[in-house]
Amino acid sequence: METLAWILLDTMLVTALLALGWGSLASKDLRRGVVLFIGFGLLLALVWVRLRAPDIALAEAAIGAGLTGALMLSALRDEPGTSSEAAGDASVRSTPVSASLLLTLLSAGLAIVLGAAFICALDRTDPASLAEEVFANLGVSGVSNPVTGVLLNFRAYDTLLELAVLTAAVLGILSLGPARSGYQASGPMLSGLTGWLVPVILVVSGYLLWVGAKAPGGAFQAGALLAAAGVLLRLAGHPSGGLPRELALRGLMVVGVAVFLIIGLTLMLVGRGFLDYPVAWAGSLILAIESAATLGIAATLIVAFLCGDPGQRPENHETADSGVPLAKCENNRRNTPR
Amino acid sequence: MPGKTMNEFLSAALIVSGLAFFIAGGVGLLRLPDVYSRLHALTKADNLGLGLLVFGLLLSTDDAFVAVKLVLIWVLVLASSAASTYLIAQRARRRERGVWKP
Amino acid sequence: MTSFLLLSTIVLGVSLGLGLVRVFKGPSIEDRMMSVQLLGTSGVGMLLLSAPLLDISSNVDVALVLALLAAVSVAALTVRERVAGQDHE
Amino acid sequence: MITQQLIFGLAGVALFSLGLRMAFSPRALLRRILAINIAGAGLFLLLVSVAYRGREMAPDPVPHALVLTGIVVAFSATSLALALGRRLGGHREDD
Repeated sequence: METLAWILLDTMLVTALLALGWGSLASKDLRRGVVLFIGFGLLLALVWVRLRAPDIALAEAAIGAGLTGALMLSALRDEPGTSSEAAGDASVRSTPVSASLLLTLLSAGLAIVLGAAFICALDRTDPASLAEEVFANLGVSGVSNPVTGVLLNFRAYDTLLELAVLTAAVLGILSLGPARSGYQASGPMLSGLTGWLVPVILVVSGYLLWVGAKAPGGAFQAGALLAAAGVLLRLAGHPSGGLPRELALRGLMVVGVAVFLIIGLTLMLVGRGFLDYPVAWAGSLILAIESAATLGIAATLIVAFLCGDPGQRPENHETADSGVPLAKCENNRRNTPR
Repeated sequence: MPGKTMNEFLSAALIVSGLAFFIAGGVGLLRLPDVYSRLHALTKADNLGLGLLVFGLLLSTDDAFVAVKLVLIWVLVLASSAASTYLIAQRARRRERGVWKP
Repeated sequence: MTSFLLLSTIVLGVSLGLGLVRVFKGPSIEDRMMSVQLLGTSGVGMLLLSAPLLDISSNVDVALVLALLAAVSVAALTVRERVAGQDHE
Repeated sequence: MITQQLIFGLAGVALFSLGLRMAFSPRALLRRILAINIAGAGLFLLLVSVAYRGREMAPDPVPHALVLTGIVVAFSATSLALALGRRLGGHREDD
C-alpha cells in the first residue's frame, strides 16, 4: 500500500515536471514559456529532494527560484516583439518539413541511445563503485558531507576548473559591454521587503557555507543564495546589485580561483601533491577555499544577472554610453526582424 | 504516555486543517472569476495553510534549531506573500485587468 | 506516522496540481505568476513534510531557501525598467 | 533496479530529447535557451537517478557533485548566451 502511495507521489511529480517542461517550450507566448520555466525549476527542486539529493536541491532552489527566473524575465524585455502581451516567437522562419522531420528522428534516436545506456547503468551492480570509495575515505577528507568531500577534496581539481569556467564565462559577459539599464527605484512594498530580507539571506548564506562540512550546503549553494540577495537589491533599484566597481569587482570575481590556486600551489611547495591536504589541516583549508569561493561565485553570478559590466555605465544616465543600447532595444521592438 | 499521543493527535489535526486550507486555496485559484479574487484565494494557502502545517510539525519536532527554522520559514512566506500579492495586484490594476461583475 | 505524512504530501501535491492548472490556463501573466506562488508554497509544505518522511533534516534548509526567494520572480516581473532621463535617484 | 530510478530516469531522457529537439527549431533565441536548459535538466535528472539507491540508503555522492557544479555552470552559460544575444540584437540594427 505504501509502495503504491510512493509511486503515486513520484508519478505526480514527474507528470508535473514533464507538463511544465513541455508547456514552457510549446506555448506560443514567450512570457508564458518563461513563467512555466520558473515553475519547472521549482518542481525540479522537489524532485531533487525526493531523490535524496538535498545538496542539489539547495543549489536548484537558490538558482532556479532566485536567479534564473529573474534573469529570464529581464531577458524577455530584450526580445523583439514581446512588449505586447500575446507576442511570441516573432522571428520564426519556416523550416522545410523534411528538415524538421529529420531533427525529430535525430532527437528520438539520441533519446533511445541515452535510455538504453541508462538501463544498462542500472543493471550493473558494481560492489567496488566510486560511492563505496568515497564513503570509505570520508574520514580523512576533513569533512563529513560526502558531496563536499568529493567537490573539495577527492575531486578538488575538477572544482577548481569549474570555478575557472564560471569566471571565464562571466569575463565574456563583462567584455560585452555595459550592464542592462537597471530598474526604477521600487515602491515602499518591495524596498521594505528587500530591506529586511537581504540581511536574513546573508545570515542563511553564511549558515549554508558553514554547515556544508557536515550537512548539505557549501560554497555553491551559499554563493548562489548570496547572488540572489544581489538580484533582489538590483530589482529594488540598487544600480549594481550590491557589487563594488572596477578593481574591487575584478578582485572579488577571481578570489575563489585565486585562493584555491594559492592553497594548491603552497601544498606543492611544502612537498605534497597539488591540493593534497594534510589530514589534520583538511577541514580548515576546505573552509578557507569555500569561503573565498562563495564570494567569487556570488560576484560572478550577480554580474551574469546584470548581463554586463556595472562599472561601465556611469552614474549619469544622460550620457550616450547608457543611452545607445537601450535605444537599440527600443528599435528592435518596433520593427519585427525578418 | 498519554501526553505523547495527545501531542501526536494535535499535531496531526493541525496538519490536516492546514491541508484543508491548501486545497481551498487551490480550488479558489481555479474557480474564482477574476485576478483579484484569485489573489485572495492564494493567500489562504500561504498564510493559514502553511502556518497550520508549521505549527503541526513544531509539535512533533524535538530539535529547537529546526523549530526556529520552521517558524522563520512561515514568517518569510507571510512577508513574501504579502509583498508579492500587492505587487501582482498593482500590476494587474496598471494593465486594467477586468473586474468580475455578477 | 509515516503513512500519515506520505498521505499529507500527496494532498499537497494535489494542491500543487490545482495551481498547475491555473498556470497553464492563465489567462493573464499575473494569474500565471500567482499560481507559481501557490506551487512554491505547496512545494515548501511538501519539503517540510519530507524532512521527517525521508528522515533528512536538511530538507528544511531547502524549504528555507525557497521561502527566502519566494518574492524574487514576482519582483522581477513587476519592476519597471529605468529609462534615461526619467530617474528618481 | 529500483522503480523510482526508472520513473525519474526515463523522465530525464524525455526532457533531454524534448529540449534538444526544440533547441534546433527556428524560434526566438530566449526560447532556444530555455530548451537547452530543459535538455540539461533532463541530463541532470538522469545522473541523479543513477545515483539513487533506494529510500533507506545514502545515494552515490559523485554524480551529485557533478550535477551540483553543473547547475551553476549551466546558469553562467545561459547568461553568457543571453548577453551575446542581447549584443546581437543591438547590432542587427547596424547592418
